[in-house]
Amino acid sequence: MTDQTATADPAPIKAAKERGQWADVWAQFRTHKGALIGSGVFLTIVATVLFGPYIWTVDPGYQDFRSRNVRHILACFSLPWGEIASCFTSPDTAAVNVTWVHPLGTDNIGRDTLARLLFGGRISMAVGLTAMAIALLLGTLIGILSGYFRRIDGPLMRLTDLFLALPLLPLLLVMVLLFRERLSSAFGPEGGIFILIVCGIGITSWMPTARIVRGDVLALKEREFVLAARSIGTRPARMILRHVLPNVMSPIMVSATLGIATAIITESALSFLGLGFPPDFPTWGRLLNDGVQYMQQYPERVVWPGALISVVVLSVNYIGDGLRDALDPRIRGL
Amino acid sequence: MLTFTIRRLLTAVPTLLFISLVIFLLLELAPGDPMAQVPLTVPPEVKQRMREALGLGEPVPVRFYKWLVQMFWVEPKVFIDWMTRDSWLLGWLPDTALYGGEQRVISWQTRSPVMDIIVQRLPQTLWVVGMAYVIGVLIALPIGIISAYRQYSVFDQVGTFVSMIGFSIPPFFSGVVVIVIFSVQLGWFPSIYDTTHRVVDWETFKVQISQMVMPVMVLALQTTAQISRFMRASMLDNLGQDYVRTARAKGMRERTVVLIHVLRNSMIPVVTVIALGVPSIFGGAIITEQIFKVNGIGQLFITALQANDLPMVLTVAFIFAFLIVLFNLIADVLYGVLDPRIRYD
Amino acid sequence: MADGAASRSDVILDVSGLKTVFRTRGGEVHAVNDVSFDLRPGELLGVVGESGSGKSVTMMSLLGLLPQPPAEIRAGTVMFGGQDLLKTPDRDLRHIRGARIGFVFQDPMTSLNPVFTVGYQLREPLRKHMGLSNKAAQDRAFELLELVGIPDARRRLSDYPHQFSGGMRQRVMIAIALACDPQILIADEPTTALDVTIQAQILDLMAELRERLKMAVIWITHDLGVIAGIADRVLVMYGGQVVEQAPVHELFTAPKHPYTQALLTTIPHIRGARADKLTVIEGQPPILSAAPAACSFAARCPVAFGRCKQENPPRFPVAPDHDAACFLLTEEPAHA
Amino acid sequence: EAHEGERGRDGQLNIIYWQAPSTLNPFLSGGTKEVESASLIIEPLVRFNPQGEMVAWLAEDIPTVENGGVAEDLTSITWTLKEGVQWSDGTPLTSEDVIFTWEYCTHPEGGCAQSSYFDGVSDVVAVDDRTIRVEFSSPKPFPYTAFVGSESPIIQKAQFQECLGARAPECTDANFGPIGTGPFMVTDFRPNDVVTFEANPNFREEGKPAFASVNFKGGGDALAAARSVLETGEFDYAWNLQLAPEVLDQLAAAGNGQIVTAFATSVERLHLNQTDPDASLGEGRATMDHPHPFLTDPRVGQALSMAIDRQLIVDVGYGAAGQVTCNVLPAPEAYASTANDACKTQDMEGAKALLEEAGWVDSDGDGVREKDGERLSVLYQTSTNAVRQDTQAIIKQLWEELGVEVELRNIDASVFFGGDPGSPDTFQKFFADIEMYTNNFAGVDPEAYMANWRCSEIPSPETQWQGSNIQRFCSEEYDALVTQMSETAGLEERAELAKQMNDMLMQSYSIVPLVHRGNPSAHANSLGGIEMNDWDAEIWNIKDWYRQDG
Amino acid sequence: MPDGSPPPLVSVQNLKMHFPIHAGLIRRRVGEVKAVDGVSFDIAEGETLGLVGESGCGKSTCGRAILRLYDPTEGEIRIDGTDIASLNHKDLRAKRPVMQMVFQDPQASLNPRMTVEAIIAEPLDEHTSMTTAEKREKVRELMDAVGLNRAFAGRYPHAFSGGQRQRIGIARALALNPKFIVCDEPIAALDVSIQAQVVNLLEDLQRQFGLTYLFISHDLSMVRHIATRVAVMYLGKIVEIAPREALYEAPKHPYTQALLSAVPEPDPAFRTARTILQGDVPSPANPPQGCNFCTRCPQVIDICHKTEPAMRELAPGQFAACHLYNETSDHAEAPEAQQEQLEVQ
Ligand SMILES: Nc1ncnc2c1ncn2[C@@H]1O[C@H](COP(=O)(O)OP(=O)(O)OP(=O)(O)O)[C@@H](O)[C@H]1O
Ligand SMILES: Nc1ncnc2c1ncn2[C@@H]1O[C@H](COP(=O)(O)OP(=O)(O)OP(=O)(O)O)[C@@H](O)[C@H]1O
Ligand SMILES: [Mg+2]
Ligand SMILES: [Mg+2]
Repeated sequence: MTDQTATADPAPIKAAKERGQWADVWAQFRTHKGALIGSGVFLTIVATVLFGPYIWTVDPGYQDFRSRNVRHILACFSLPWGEIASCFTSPDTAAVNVTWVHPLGTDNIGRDTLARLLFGGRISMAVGLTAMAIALLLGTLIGILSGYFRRIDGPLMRLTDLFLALPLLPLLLVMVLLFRERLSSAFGPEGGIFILIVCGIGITSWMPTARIVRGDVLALKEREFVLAARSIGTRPARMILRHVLPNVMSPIMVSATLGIATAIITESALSFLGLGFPPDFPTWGRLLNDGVQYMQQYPERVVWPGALISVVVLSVNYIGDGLRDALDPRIRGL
Repeated sequence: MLTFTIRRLLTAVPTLLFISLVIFLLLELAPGDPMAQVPLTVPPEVKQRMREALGLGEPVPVRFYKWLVQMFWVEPKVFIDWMTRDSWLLGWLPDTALYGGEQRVISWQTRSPVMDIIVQRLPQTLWVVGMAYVIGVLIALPIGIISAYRQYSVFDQVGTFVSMIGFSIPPFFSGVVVIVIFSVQLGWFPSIYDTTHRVVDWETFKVQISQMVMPVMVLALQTTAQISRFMRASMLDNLGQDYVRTARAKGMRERTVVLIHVLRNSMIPVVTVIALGVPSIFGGAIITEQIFKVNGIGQLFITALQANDLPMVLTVAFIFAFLIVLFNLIADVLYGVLDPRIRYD
Repeated sequence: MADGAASRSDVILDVSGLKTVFRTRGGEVHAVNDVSFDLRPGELLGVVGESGSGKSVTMMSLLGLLPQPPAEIRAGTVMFGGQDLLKTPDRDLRHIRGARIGFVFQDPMTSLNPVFTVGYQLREPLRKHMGLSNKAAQDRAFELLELVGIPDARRRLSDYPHQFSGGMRQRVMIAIALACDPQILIADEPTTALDVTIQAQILDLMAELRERLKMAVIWITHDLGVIAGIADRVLVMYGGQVVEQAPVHELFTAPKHPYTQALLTTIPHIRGARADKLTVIEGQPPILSAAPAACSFAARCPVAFGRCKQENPPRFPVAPDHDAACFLLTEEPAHA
Repeated sequence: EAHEGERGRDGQLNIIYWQAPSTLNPFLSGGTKEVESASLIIEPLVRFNPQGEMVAWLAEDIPTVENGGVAEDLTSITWTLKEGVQWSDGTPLTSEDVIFTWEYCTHPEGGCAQSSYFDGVSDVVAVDDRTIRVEFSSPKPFPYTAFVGSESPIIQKAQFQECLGARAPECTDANFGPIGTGPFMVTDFRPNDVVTFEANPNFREEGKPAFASVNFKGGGDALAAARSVLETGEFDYAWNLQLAPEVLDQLAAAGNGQIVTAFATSVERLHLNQTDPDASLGEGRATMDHPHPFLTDPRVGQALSMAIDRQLIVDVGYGAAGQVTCNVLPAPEAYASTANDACKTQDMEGAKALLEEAGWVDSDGDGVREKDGERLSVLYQTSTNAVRQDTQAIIKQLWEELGVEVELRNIDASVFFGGDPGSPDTFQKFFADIEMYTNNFAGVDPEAYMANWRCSEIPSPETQWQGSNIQRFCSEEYDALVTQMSETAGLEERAELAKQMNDMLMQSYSIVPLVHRGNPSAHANSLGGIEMNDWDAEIWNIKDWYRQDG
Repeated sequence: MPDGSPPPLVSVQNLKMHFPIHAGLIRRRVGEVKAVDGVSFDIAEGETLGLVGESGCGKSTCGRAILRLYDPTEGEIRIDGTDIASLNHKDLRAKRPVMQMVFQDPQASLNPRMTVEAIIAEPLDEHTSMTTAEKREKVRELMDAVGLNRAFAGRYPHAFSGGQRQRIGIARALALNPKFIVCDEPIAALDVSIQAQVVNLLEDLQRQFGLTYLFISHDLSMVRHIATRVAVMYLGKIVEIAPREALYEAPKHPYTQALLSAVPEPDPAFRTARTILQGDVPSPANPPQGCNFCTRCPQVIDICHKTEPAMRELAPGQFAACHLYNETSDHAEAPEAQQEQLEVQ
């Protein structure tokens, strides 16, 4: 292997090097265009769902019975040329059912789509991120333990087989049965359900991460720097945290990307089956699910939530790419 | 490797027994009642009698034991009988007639042997879900290879974009979209899958293809998205390796270099992923089957779950667990076949 | 410029003005800067130089083996058999690589494909370039393995690279490079990974093959002992440039470039008096972030003077086949 | 319009039942889908027509006291089979088959889903080959239950005689392919997937059925089923299309087919728990020992009812498949009370006034009324179903306007309607203040249905939470009326009693009816002869269906 | 070494490190790789013992076993008076500061995701309770000591040249002021001028801190430069051990002779005839009978194929195991006797 001394060599020591590790990571991250756009989009969405409801103060649960099934305002463009302008200025008289009161339209019982999207975003993002975090935590933990400690490898991998084989639905039903009451009384009905759902999704989706991480750890364990760490008497806990974990970040990052998408979609399937949030609680998955039957008449009801889910997943994917590069000192250094 | 395989197979037996026990207890613990779908007009005492007729009155260990006996003793006998009687493979052997009319695993919903129904569902599951998987893999591999070979090209960027979208759109949405477009608007394909359709000649084959196109498309999108990502990452890892340069220095064509030298090395993780996806073919695709009315094993499983048909759910889940354990093993073995460096110890 | 080398008819490879640059996120790396040399039939040309001085990159540039991007060949010609390899399309280059020019890479551990048998990898060029049948290729592969001294060669053909020890792998690489009886063999540090006894075996093999096949060899190494033992002529590289070229005995007896001189003092000896402390070359190698505007060794050179820091010296001839890129050779230093 | 010709002239009929039958033996399942699909094959003595009137089917005529078919003392009824009816295998239908059917369904180990149709039957005897006498243990004022309607069809003794009791499940071939007297017979049955039928060559009516075969497909969902009939025209008939009205309208606009709805006795209603579901009560939760803190006050229930805009619920969730109703017993016509119709129009102001009057005022200004420290706050649960969730949302908003705090919950149907005593979420346990679902009764006689609300029917831990008096309504007066009805024979008096009971329930406001639900189905314009029916199998007259120019 | 001197810092007695080879269904032990097979030597305080031998002869294994990075199969290792081989994990950890290791591959032995500062501070984190500021200061001092610019503390290993990386490894080894350092081919991966830098550094440090080294290498010229005594290993055994001058001037064992003759010599003045070894290196799993070197020895005699030669002192401090130096044909000297001989040196 070539020793690349020339480029790496440090004749003039740049002041930048003294800024510390995180500044470096950020500097590298900034050079990844996809990651930059991705995080911009992601932060915008987060900010919108966090603060949007304070600006667009319509209650997402409020049903405006007089204006059910209102189209989104852009539906004006479906009109003949001459009527488009007047449709925007005075929507009440237009040939399509639009109004500025509900710029993105309403659903079949008159709830404001914009408000529901904003509010639903909070839940979906929270569920997606938390469930992903739980799955990652579990997966990484089990993967590392079974890769690192040979003795528990077999049992842990069989446990993984077991979880892969468990049918999700009965498992969730059992969880709801066992814990809903207790959690509801401790955290309120919504908080309780949130914890249940997030744990349910997390508990049933850690297995791929565990397998991938284990594979990497098995290889990593044989690397010489691990032996070197052993030669100075490093304890297993610190060994894992310092030497193993940082070096398996990249597959974990990929799992994170896919995990968010899976969690958001699983949540929608759960509410669809009645295991999810209370019915008047919008989430993107549920909006998409509810909207499917209206797809032909009111395509916006699926387009908005569908696009938002995809955009979140895409942006997380690009952020993950950028972060992976940025966290790798080798790439960062160049 | 053989000893490794045998050892793994031996440990698989207790694993599977344990898994089936856990699934059984889980289903036992889950709320729900096989009588839930019986109309409310049927009086409760009648429902109670119906439950007893299903054997629900017996204690839990007895029921698990009975299931074990039926599953591992009675059903194999039926299977062997069938093999020696009707199958083309061993049909020439004398009929073994092992099965003496013992109780088989009986579905609560249909009151018929669970295995018969599963066997009945297999063809369409394999045709649609299996085909989708095969096609998904076949598309994913070249996409992954090209995007890695031309990293950051337009092709690669578009590939990333499409596969991430494909991954984030649930089939309950994409399925309806293709139905609306191709069945309703264009009228090209039927929206409902005919499971009784038999392929006997070219015409019926065309019909079969046309009814498979949409479900296969929707399912393949997901497979493609996932596997092409893995393929790309793995190819990228290998394209920079020194042996690639060696192959070029030997004067090999680019095609040989990429498709023989790099591909075989890159296949190792991809094959694992592919092999681990195979059990899900047999498990069916719950939502997609539902949307296209394919009524394969996925639909069987979900209807059984909804009807709390415990023997059916348990058996399907067990078969699924069996396949997972089996294909995990196959993946490990394949790993060794592909990469001679891998040792089993 | 190597004086009049191109005009000589007994030159089989003539490299002139080669410039290779890597584009990276941190800017450009000028790995090879205006490198020129030639190679004569049957000759063994040794290449030495510090790690990172551009030895490997130069050789890979010749045959278009660098991934482009990030690499980019900015200038130069590589004349071989009447054509410029740098302008030859990839399709035609393929008939030269492996067939007429063999290449042994620096790292035998990773240069063999781990998932194919050694036999397969040996047969590949034979089938492609010599059009041998599988059977014939198998026989030839067997001969080649015997040739590089691998015992029980017939059986080992069906072994995988990981079943070979490091030294054996290196020998397999050499066998592959020699498979089609090339006119030129480029060997990039082929013995670095080996211990001395095995290295000795390979050196003997090389000598024998050159004799037999009349093959020209370029041998890259940082082990001056090896160079002294087998080379006819030596190129010394520093900072992406050739700083000295000399016949082997002249190099050891009368090195002209200060870097070469410094290099020779750093080696410990197995015989003779044991130095109390090894000599080192003080300072750091240059950063190749731009084409050199001055002598790249100036910063570490004990005898550098004003001009060295302003101009990049060309190679001045000092004797037949001997030149060096140092201003000391043209004028006396202006300072005391 | 007469449409005649030879049997099987119209080729194949494609029917989609998105919930597919799991067996073709309705005695083993009891599910609507199984009963409906089996109705193509096996038939009862009498069917109900769309008006809810009895039509002699395998019986020659309808026995009455007048024509001597029913004994004066109401303890027996005598049926005569039509002449010349044959099973599809060519053997004649005889009294023995009818008697066997009774034996089959009442076998104690058989778990027959329809055994309640034989309640009170002490014996079934063959008078001769075509005459059967059903004897009751006590006088039966309404004797038309056994062998009447699609849920009580007659099966062939020769086929099922080995399948009695515990051996019922072993007869897979018989359960999957019963031999019947109906217009079609099974050629292939795949549980939960598809059934193929072909015309019964021995069917008793000349030139019927018009279709040679039926493809009876299952799977998917209501939307897909509707689309396949109304939009793509792949199917001729689709069942149970509970879809949002605007979706159905839009599909119908494609012009391929039309939607038909039939109404029987299904009512979507709210049950107001009369017992306290508070979890802190532990064992005593939702039992009669702990009356509900406020729902036992009829004024609260009435206010809740008045605040609901039923028409809006119909418009949003049901469209043509629903009608506003104020009765739990909305049909048949003769039984429907008109005493409670005031609820059909929403009266929010009245509702508020009523609550004020009852002492429920919002004293702390949080929008929720309270009285004696008790907040007017309810947990409102139902099964998971898009329409129900919309209804929940609407009602929640209306009640909140009224000053009632509402928490919604939806539960998976298989748990909600399942009788698992281990689950807290069954509708019978009713660990909530209000729950919503639909109930109805089979046939046309409400006697058994109205008996649901006797005190003795209240679910409790002692009965393993079994019982049909879900809201725990208890009134001696009501129980007395139930007894009285079981002894009254005259149809008019019976109707009067039923109305009285209905009104009593309504005025207790323990049940708040919302929507009288119909059953929407769709058929292609090219399909003729359809008489949509909710009193019997909705495809009860499939023998008369035919292909027309559509 | 004269009698009466203080006990050696490191004393290795009959060290064996066998890696088991498992096979068969029940993973029976079918054999073992005898990577180190009965090695004994002492190292006095402040001394450098060079350990040379060809690739795969067990040098690294030996070094690692001495530090208990492997659990030795047999033998006794005393460092600074403690028997390392039998310590439990806790005591071993406490003992680590005394003995440290510099690894063969400087790139591989540094965690690519840790900064230089973190790497050097790691032993301090583990074994001391210094404050962050103290650690920081200590790391800077160490960097000064090994000649690394303090400004590089925040950099990652990849940003250094090979020689600088090796210095990081050395700084890490020095952090806890050890008495004994195993240097496993610290220069093999480096080019000449950098090799010189590293070796000079090691020598400077030895002088400064009075360190004791076990210096593993296959570069005989470099060993000659740095070591005070040299041990030559072949196939898991030490074949010759002698003071530097004696070994290089008068090598006794034929393998040592072959090794020395094979070293390419740049200076034409010193060129000599080379002994080229023929034949293949035997596998350590299946060493030949008799003398391990008998398959390749140019001076092999009959007895070599039958009996294992014993270690004997041939000159003051110079021990070799070779039948050529048998005074008589009687070569049945007990191995224990030789070890005693070795101890009293
Ligand atoms: N892909 C690349 N991207 C950027 N820089 C590169 C790349 N490959 C090589 N280099 C740089 O080019 C220069 C020359 O490298 P080269 O491999 O030719 O050195 P070398 O003389 O062969 O060294 P060694 O003796 O260590 O093999 C080095 O500075 C190296 O860092
Ligand atoms: N973990 C292990 N399991 C089995 N065999 C091993 C293991 N580690 C080393 N070996 C074997 O032990 C022998 C000695 O290996 P070691 O690494 O000590 O050699 P070395 O003398 O350091 O060689 P090099 O000069 O190449 O570093 C080799 O044959 C090697 O294959
Ligand atoms: Mg190189
Ligand atoms: Mg080593």
